[in-house]
Amino acid sequence: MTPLQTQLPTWTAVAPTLLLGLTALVLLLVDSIDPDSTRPGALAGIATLGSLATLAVAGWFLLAGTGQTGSGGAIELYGGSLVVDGLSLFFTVVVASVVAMVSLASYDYLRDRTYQAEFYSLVLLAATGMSLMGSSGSLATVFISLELASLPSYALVAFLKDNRGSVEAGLKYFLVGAVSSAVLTFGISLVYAATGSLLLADVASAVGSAGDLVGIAGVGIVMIAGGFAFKTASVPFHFWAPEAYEGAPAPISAFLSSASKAAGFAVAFRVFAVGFPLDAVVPMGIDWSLLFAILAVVTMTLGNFAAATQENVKRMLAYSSVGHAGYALIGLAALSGGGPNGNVMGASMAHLLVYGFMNTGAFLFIAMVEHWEVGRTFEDYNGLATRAPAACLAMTVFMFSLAGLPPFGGFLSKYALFYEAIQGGFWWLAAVGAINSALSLFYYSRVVKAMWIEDPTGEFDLGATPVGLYAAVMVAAVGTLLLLPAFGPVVETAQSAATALFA
Amino acid sequence: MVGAFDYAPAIVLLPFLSFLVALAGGKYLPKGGAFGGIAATAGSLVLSAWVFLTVSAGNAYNETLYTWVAGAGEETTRLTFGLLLDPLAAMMLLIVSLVALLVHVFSLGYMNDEGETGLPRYYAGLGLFTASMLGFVVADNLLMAFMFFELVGLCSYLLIGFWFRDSGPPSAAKKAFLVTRFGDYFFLVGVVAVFATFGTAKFAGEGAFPVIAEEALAGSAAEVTTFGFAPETWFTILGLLILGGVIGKSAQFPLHTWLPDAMEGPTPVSALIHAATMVAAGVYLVARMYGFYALSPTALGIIALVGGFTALFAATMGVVKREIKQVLAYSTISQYGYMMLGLGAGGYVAASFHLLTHAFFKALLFLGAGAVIIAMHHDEDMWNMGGLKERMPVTYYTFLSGSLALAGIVPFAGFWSKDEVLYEALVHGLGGSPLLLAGYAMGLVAVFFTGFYTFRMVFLTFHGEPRTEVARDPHGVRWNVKGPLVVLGILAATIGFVNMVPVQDLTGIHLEFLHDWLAHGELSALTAEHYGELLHDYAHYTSADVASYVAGAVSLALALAGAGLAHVLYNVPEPTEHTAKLGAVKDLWYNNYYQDEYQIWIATSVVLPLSRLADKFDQGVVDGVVNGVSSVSLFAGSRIRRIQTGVVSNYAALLTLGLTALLVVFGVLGGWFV
Amino acid sequence: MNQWIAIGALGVMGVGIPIAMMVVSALLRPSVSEQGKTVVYESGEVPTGTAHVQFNIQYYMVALLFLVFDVETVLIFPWTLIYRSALEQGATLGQVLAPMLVFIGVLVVGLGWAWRNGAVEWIKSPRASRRKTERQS
Amino acid sequence: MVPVQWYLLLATAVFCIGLFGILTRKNALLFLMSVELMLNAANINLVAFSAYWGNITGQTFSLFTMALAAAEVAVGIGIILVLYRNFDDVDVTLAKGMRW
Repeated sequence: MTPLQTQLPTWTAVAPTLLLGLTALVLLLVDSIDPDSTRPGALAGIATLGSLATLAVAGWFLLAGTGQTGSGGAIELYGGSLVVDGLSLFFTVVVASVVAMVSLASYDYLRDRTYQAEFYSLVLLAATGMSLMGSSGSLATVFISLELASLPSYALVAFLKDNRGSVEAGLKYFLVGAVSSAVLTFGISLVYAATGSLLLADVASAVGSAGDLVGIAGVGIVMIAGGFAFKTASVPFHFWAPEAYEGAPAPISAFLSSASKAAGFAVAFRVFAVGFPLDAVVPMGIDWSLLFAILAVVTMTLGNFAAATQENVKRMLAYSSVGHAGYALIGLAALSGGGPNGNVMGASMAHLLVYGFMNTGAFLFIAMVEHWEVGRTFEDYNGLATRAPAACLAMTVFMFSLAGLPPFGGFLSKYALFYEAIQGGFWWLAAVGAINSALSLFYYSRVVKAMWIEDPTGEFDLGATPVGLYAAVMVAAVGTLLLLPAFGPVVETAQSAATALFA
Repeated sequence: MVGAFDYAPAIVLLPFLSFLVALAGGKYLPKGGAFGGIAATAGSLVLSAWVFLTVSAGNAYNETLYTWVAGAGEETTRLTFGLLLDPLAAMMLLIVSLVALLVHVFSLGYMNDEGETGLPRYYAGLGLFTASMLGFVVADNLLMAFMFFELVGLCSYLLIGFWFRDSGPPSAAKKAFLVTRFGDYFFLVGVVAVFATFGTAKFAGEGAFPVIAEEALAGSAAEVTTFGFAPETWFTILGLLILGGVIGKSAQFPLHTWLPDAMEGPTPVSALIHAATMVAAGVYLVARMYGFYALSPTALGIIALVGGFTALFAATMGVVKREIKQVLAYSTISQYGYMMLGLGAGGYVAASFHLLTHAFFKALLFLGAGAVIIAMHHDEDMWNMGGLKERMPVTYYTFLSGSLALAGIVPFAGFWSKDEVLYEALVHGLGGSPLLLAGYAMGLVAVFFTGFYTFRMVFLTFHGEPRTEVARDPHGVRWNVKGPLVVLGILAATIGFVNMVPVQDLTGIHLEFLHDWLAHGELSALTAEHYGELLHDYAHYTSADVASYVAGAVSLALALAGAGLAHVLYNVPEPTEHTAKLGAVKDLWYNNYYQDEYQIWIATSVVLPLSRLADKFDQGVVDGVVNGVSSVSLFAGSRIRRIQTGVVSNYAALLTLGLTALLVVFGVLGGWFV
Repeated sequence: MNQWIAIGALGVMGVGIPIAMMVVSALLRPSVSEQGKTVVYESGEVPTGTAHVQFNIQYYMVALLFLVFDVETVLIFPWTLIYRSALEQGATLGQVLAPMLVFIGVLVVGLGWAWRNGAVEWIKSPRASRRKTERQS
Repeated sequence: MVPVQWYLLLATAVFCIGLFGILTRKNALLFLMSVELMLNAANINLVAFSAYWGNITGQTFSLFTMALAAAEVAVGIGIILVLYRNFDDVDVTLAKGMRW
């Protein structure tokens, strides 16, 4: 039987991305029709439905094999500028899941605030950009989609206009982001200078014969890596991350640290695997996998060490997010010409999916705590479990999963990642990762300890239960748990998608 | 056809089931769940007997039942559970399940009839203890053995500390746990090292680690990782690491200090610990992997010396003790010293034999002591007893049987086995291993002391005039105490007949059944025959020609001398303490050579200052590493986060610096601008 | 001789002469520090207030809208370049026109939103601002 | 015809000037201008090598860069506005409430 989606016109392959963009426009339209009334339910509903529809379509495509090796390989649009394959669909699924949870949770978070429609449409526009990042087949689309994801994010971080923290976070995010995008653009221009093309496939075939321009290509590649490091919050472009995640509204922190990071990795995976094949560039002296290995080690060490001494839970999570970027970087670092590259990268993709659930859940729990106005430090969390046991149980799941303890999704994904790194011969990366994981258990368990073991320092006045936030946190918790049994198919899909890149 | 081996897992599972039953429903069951335990151990005993018969028909079983960690690929290490049933294991199964059964029955009298509380906890502990030991016995690889070894340790902790509301038992339990755990650290390192070296930890079969080790020494192409050592050296190191666990568990010098304290536990538990489970585990482990130890003469020598020394050392301390159970405790240490001596001296069969006989007579002695303690209303001081012979004849005669066996008086069980251990040490010692002669000498002297303290105990307890009111009118004991005593009394008297080497030598009648039993088998790498070859080829043990009955006569004479001395001194109506005549030695012995004191002294005077010294650099010796790492991490973290100054211009600067550094490093490395 | 040397000379002169003049005047002029010199010169009038004057936010709104929509026309430019040749090579009108229409359509949605939200209303009616404050409170 | 390397040097110089501005300016608007300078350095490269390679990819891309730079400035000015409103200044170093 011919699968249905093969009978559709090829442009429909980008339907998930289009759906995200359309939802954003619909939200703007709804707000334009009657800008003076707020309908939090309707707006949150549209955003959630739109992202769920995206998730459904992307998931269907992914399961049906659209653009994957089984059914004719990647679908190219606009002369290869857009590519739809397993990798892009996989990351669209990640982004759409996160957006759905964030939209659901924002219903309560935004209840008494203005500019709700703008909030949701900015989120969805950013999500469109992130989804597009995974499909970018040309450095031009890479840049445009990256900016499409970044610009709304800057505005979203500074969304709380009267909150100095939010504004400061937005400013820092924006300024570092502006510098980083300039660096990325300059890097792209240098690669173009060396190869004469922006299409990844053409770049790949031309970069090997750059001749005298090897230096230009090398500088360009390192600068492009820098641009992606910004998006993934990796050293040395991570400086915005702790502040942005701490100052931003918590749902936005969830969105940025999960979806935006995943999208950054999506584009990095594709650009480096397709555009700068190791076989061609390493003999020239451009060993980008070594570059990422250094970044991975530094990033995970810095993130975890800095997280260990934080007092503010949200900031701790922010640093832990930097640490997780380091783990995911292994997917770009533990590569070698002819090695089991697809498996490593696939494990990293699977980790990012699991991370999307557990980290979003953790930040949404913070959003709930902010909603309750409990406080921000570990001490403020003391004894919270006596008042909100279900939510605290979910948070415990997230913490232990982030730390990589069995029996949660984070355990298997981290295990798979380290295992594949060892299989690829990069045992030292896995060792550094394992040491850092052990350290991370320290600060994650501090949260659990505060919630369950410590006595409350004061009375909690939690007020009414925020339904949307609660539901989103529970969805994330269930997702984190379900990804343990479902991890097998997930990692297989990811690995076959990644292997297709190296083919 | 379904044979005994298919039911073998049930041997372990039945007591475990009784543990679960007692734990879950003990409160609602009559006798606190005792009958469940009795039924389960009886079932295990029946199955063990069946396995025993099947094994004696020349079969063996060595199967992996469950793989719980399997690395991908063909050549990776697998962590498995499996069963290994060979003659040694079958024999041990029989011992353990029989003793456990009798202990359960005895507990009815010792615990239930005395109205103890917390019985479900007690029977649950016994069930788990039995199950762990049985699991340890049938383990087919070192890791599984280690896990059950630890479980055994845990159960002993729970049971020794059964009366946790008193002050003594919990601290004794803690001491037992910590001291054995100290040894187990070495064991654990050894297990990991074995995995790292051989990639497997199986005891027997194709690709078992003793086999690989043998091949490696023989120079055939077996792949082992020896971390830069010569294979001989490395195998010795491995053996000694594992020996660390053995010394802790089998209470050998210098880790024996926990065992006398463990007397704080209920007496049936002491019987179980000393006769069949915990302490036996150590010796059994050495016997189990004897094919590995036989490759290393150094390890064997150390085992023999430690064993001989412990035998003598503990026997001397037993001479002055006042409490009946203390005497027995030191006798246990001493007797396990003999077993180690036997193993070290190349007497695999002799040591196994002694393990067998000791299990029965020591269980007997403990249960007998338990009966006495019931009678004396839980007074354990022998100086408060006396004259119990007339008032509790069953206990007396069975106890006497056990004592004769312990002292090594012909023809009781202990004579045959102890004699054979000493004989092996003598012949191999004379055959060119002078180290073993030292062991032999110590063992021989210990025989004298053994005879003395055993009969001192017997005379003080049962003979003479009652010295207290309680001893004049002791509490009666019921069938559930007498039954096990009788069974064990008969066994203690007769079990030695399975292996009467001196008699065989004298008369020429074939009487060494245990030799035959252990010498052959389907798993040829696990037989005494094969061990003999290994000892000869690798440890270079040769036997001198000494008639076994001569050696036997010497040790018998010494034992009789000891017993006679005890008779002269203590078998009088009103015995007095002669220990004062020993002078300073008495204090020395009474205080166990100041073992605890010197270990505490070491802890306080040597380790503590050292720790304090180390503390200046770090936080302590063991914990300090952990704390140190974490505080260094936290310190590093508090420094690292200072990079995040909060000023965005600094971020831009650092970002630029980072990028520039990367560009420069990779530009230079890659030679981009050359 | 390189033909670009004249340009180079021009560059050198262009940079060098102002620098030289500044250096010379710095060396020659007497330096008398006086407070009056630092005051802003506003055609002889004494300045009042600070230079940081609060402008109406609408200035920025319009400026931003102009900036965005004006520069977006840059993106139409390459499209016009290939428009005719694409038609000549056989692409249908729909294929060529549709992307640009979609692009413009997206911009129109954004413009419509901005308009409806009062970004281009220069002076807010009292009613509108009252409504806005109600909404915010 | 100017050798293409000179354009590279020019672009690098402009890029470095922009970078220098970023590192030394505290004023957010000047910071933004410096970023624009860096983006335009990329544009110089793109246009120059578009001519060098004989395709118009680079030129087209430079148009995109400009458009996105404008959008970036639009968002940036918005953020700088709220910065001014909250901190009464456009000095980027004043916003350091969150650190470590």
